[in-house]
Amino acid sequence: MSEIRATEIMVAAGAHELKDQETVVVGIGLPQIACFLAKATHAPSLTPLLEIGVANMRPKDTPVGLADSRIFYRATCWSGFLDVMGMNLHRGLVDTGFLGALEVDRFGNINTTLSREGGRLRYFNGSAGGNDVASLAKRVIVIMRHEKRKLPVAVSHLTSPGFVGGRPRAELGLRGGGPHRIITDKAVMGFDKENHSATLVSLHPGVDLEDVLANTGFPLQVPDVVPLTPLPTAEELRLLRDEIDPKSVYLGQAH
Amino acid sequence: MSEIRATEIMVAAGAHELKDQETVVVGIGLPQIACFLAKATHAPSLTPLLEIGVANMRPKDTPVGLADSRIFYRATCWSGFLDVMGMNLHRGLVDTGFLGALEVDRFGNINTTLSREGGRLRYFNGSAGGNDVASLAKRVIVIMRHEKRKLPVAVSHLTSPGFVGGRPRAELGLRGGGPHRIITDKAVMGFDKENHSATLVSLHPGVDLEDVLANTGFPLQVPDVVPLTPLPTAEELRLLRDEIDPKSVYLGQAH
Amino acid sequence: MSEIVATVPNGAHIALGGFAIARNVITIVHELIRQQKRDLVVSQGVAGLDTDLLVGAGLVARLIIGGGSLDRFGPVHCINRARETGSLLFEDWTSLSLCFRYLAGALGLSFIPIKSLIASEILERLERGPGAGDVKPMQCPFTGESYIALSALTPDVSFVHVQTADADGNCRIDGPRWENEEQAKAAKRLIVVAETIVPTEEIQRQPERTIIPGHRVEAVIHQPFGAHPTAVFGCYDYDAAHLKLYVEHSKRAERIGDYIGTYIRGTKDHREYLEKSGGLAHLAALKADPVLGY
Amino acid sequence: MSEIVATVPNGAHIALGGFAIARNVITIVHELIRQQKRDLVVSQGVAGLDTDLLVGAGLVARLIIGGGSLDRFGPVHCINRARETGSLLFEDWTSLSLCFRYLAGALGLSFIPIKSLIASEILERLERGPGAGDVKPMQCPFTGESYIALSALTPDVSFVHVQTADADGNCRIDGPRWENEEQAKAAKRLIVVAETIVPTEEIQRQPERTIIPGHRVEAVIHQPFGAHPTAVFGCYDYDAAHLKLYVEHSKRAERIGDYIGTYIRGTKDHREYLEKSGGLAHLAALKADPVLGY
Repeated sequence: MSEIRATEIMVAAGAHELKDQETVVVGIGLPQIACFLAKATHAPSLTPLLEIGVANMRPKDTPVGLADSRIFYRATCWSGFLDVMGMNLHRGLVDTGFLGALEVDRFGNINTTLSREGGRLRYFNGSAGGNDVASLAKRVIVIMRHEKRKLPVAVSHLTSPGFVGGRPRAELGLRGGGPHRIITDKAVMGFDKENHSATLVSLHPGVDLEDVLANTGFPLQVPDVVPLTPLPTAEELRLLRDEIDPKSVYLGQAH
Repeated sequence: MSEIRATEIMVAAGAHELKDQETVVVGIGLPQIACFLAKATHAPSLTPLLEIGVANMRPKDTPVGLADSRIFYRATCWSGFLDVMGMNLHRGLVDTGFLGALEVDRFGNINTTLSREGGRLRYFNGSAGGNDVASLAKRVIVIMRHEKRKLPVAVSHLTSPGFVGGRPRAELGLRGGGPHRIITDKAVMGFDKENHSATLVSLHPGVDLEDVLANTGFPLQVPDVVPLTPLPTAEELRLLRDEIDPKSVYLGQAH
Repeated sequence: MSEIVATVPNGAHIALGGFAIARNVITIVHELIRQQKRDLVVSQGVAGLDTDLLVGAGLVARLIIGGGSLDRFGPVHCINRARETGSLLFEDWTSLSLCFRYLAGALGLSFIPIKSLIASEILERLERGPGAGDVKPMQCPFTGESYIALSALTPDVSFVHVQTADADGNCRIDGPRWENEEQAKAAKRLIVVAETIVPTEEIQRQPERTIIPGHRVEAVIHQPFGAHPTAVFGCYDYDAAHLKLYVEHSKRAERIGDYIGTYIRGTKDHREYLEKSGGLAHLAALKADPVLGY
Repeated sequence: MSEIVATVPNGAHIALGGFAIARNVITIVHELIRQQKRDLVVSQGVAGLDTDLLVGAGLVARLIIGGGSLDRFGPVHCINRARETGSLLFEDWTSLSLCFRYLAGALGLSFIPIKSLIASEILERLERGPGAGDVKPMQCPFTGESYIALSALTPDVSFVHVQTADADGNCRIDGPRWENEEQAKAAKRLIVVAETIVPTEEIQRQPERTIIPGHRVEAVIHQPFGAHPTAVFGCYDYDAAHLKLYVEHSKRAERIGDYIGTYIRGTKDHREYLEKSGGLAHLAALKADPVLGY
């Protein structure tokens, strides 16, 4: 078996966060891959939902995006935003929202709208369902590449709220529980129960704490003991490589 | 051809009120028969809707009620309350609401909830969609038997609003245009543009004005010239008797 | 089945998916009566035999309905009698206002505005009855237009009878669906009774027909003729003889007990009930024509 | 077709039924460009090639969208560039908030409450931009819970691309439907483009699949491959080569005109456009596998 890639560690870490029986709204890419891995292993009764109106899809071919017919193959329900985002998410039934991001800050606020590079403003895709998921899911997991500029003290644009200003969610008027994990190619981060600031949960094997700190734009809380992120098992790797993303469309990328 | 029955005159008068292209929410019984007659003659593109979530049904067999599968045969859409009553009626797209009633008063208020006979209170079916239709349709037609106790000065229970207290609809806060016609086995009544009180529109052939006044519980306005209600044409009678209600399930009844 | 019904506590708010004489959850209603539940709150758009029976059997403390009818077989005598004698708390709504209240519940909104009810005695009675806390005049924050705000309705358990489901609870409903979808999705728990259980592969062939996705469903009960004597479009017609017999009993307070004794308390499950109601030969005659659906 | 598009006045609010690279109303968008409409207001849940083209062609004065993407083919360059240069009024919403605004419009409610947007910069920007009159904090009249009230969105014309319709406009949509139903039913006028026209008898065989009933539809345009180069589930896949070509052009302001000149202004109708885009042989290769649907 070839060397374990960072994306495989990320995806396995994401899968391990998901429990059986959960309802999960997933974005395209690594979130979706993590969700299928969980479903193929410890969470067979997990229900993945796509915002466009899909429940429990079992794609056979790798899709290029959320609007690609490949992603909703063998679903058990096709509906629309109103059912998935209204009657599940807004109803408070979504256990986990699983998102990507351009930037995430220390309070788990997410930017998917714009970047400011060298003073130049560039716009990206915006929220789509991201703000809704971040506002309403019981907990939110973000999966992204670990770079200093992508993990700033404060996001350039607060598209989707975390613990805004370090405040508790209820005080913000938000129903969902807010950010739970940021999973990167270097580490898994969580949020402090008291001050709601990002805190290190585990380091991926082979990654130094210094490396993480040097590549994190915000002050990261570090507990006394930092465990290692469990590596994907041989069976998980087999599933990922042979069944879930055999062409490495998502696993082959730097995310 | 046998003698024309009062129900046939009522149904034809109801059909004549409907225009082509209209969207009509119909109740079971004579309203539905009138609607099918209009559609088979001058209003082929009329769309009948049933509150339960049916558009454009073409029943073959006579149904016993709104929940009878016979009534939604050959429909072009099956949905639910939310589409028909929400996205059509509440949206303001229903041209005519066509209802039955236990009682209607001079301002077109409708009672379908209870009767007080000899001091004894008896409850009936309640509103179902009746209040919604009366509140929201652009105009409302009621079809019922002409009896003094069924046409009182004020209804025993105001289930569905007409021009409550003789007030204009907008002032009441109601979106729909309110009552337009009461069609009985003796006459067609309308509502005065100024005082919103019931006014005679036409007498059925062979019915005296005195008969109508004696059998109307509220003071009915009578114009100087009262025309006769047009009789159903031979073709209308043929359609009613041979195609729309061949077993006289509805036309055979006193309504 | 009886275990599932056993999980419904006395005093629970249950919502029923039937409409008049169509798709009533008769299996469930019978079992609730056999188990002698008490003080139920029942909500439904237009009540039929289902709720009339529950009221007739004395299980209901409070009714939240938009109307009630057995179509041309008669009125809902037990419900009307209970109103007349004041033996239960009664809230009289309308089809759309209840649908909107379920919709709000399904969407996780605590309220929804409506332009029905206004200037009616229905509203007046709600305002001075047990529904007083569920209606309130309000204005649109943008246009100033007046509305009646309705509170969300979120039943403890919704029961719905459908034609087709898979073992995971993915449900198809054929024919009109009245407020089934909103009512089912508004509930805290959802129990489905299905005429036919199909493999999930069949559901996957036409996922756009899944009205209720399986993850919303706590349990699926497979019960052919489970809505008898009411009709299930595409499966069987209403049983006119049985409905007449029911109305004969329901129209007198002293006779409804006989019906309940014979057909419900006197049978141990739905199979025995069907046997007593005429058995296979009788049921076969009710089977729907595949083209007509009735 | 061109006559129907001619009835859309300059300055109209149009809503498009596409999502990223699926079921875009390309036929309509091309014709709007050929007719050089001006000052359009465009609303859409998640914009794709359709709206990107309209912006690239300079037809749009104001955008009301929840997001935008060409999936992995790239971002919506023309839209993003227009935001960067400030050449149009831009309202950034979310999928659910726009869906709720359409839902309110479809239900004839002037407003609807939501628990998204709260504490975000999306809300802040809306409050100080052209959407300022469409969001307002409010409280539930029953629970006191804080919501953001959204105003109803009622487009002048909605356009939706569907797989199947009959001549009366009864529409089926296969696959997920995003906000199609609410958007279509919120509109004052509704125009449908269908891949296939079936007899009404076929609609009557499965009326539960009718998502939009015919009486809501002003016109049905029959146009096979009418969404090309985007995908129509069950009919054809997206045209990856064409999408790449589009993104090559759209990513530079100076090149998008070439694409529009060649494929839109340089063709007189959708048939000529399809011919220029590779013709029959090319299209045949995109046809969906009947089992997979792509």
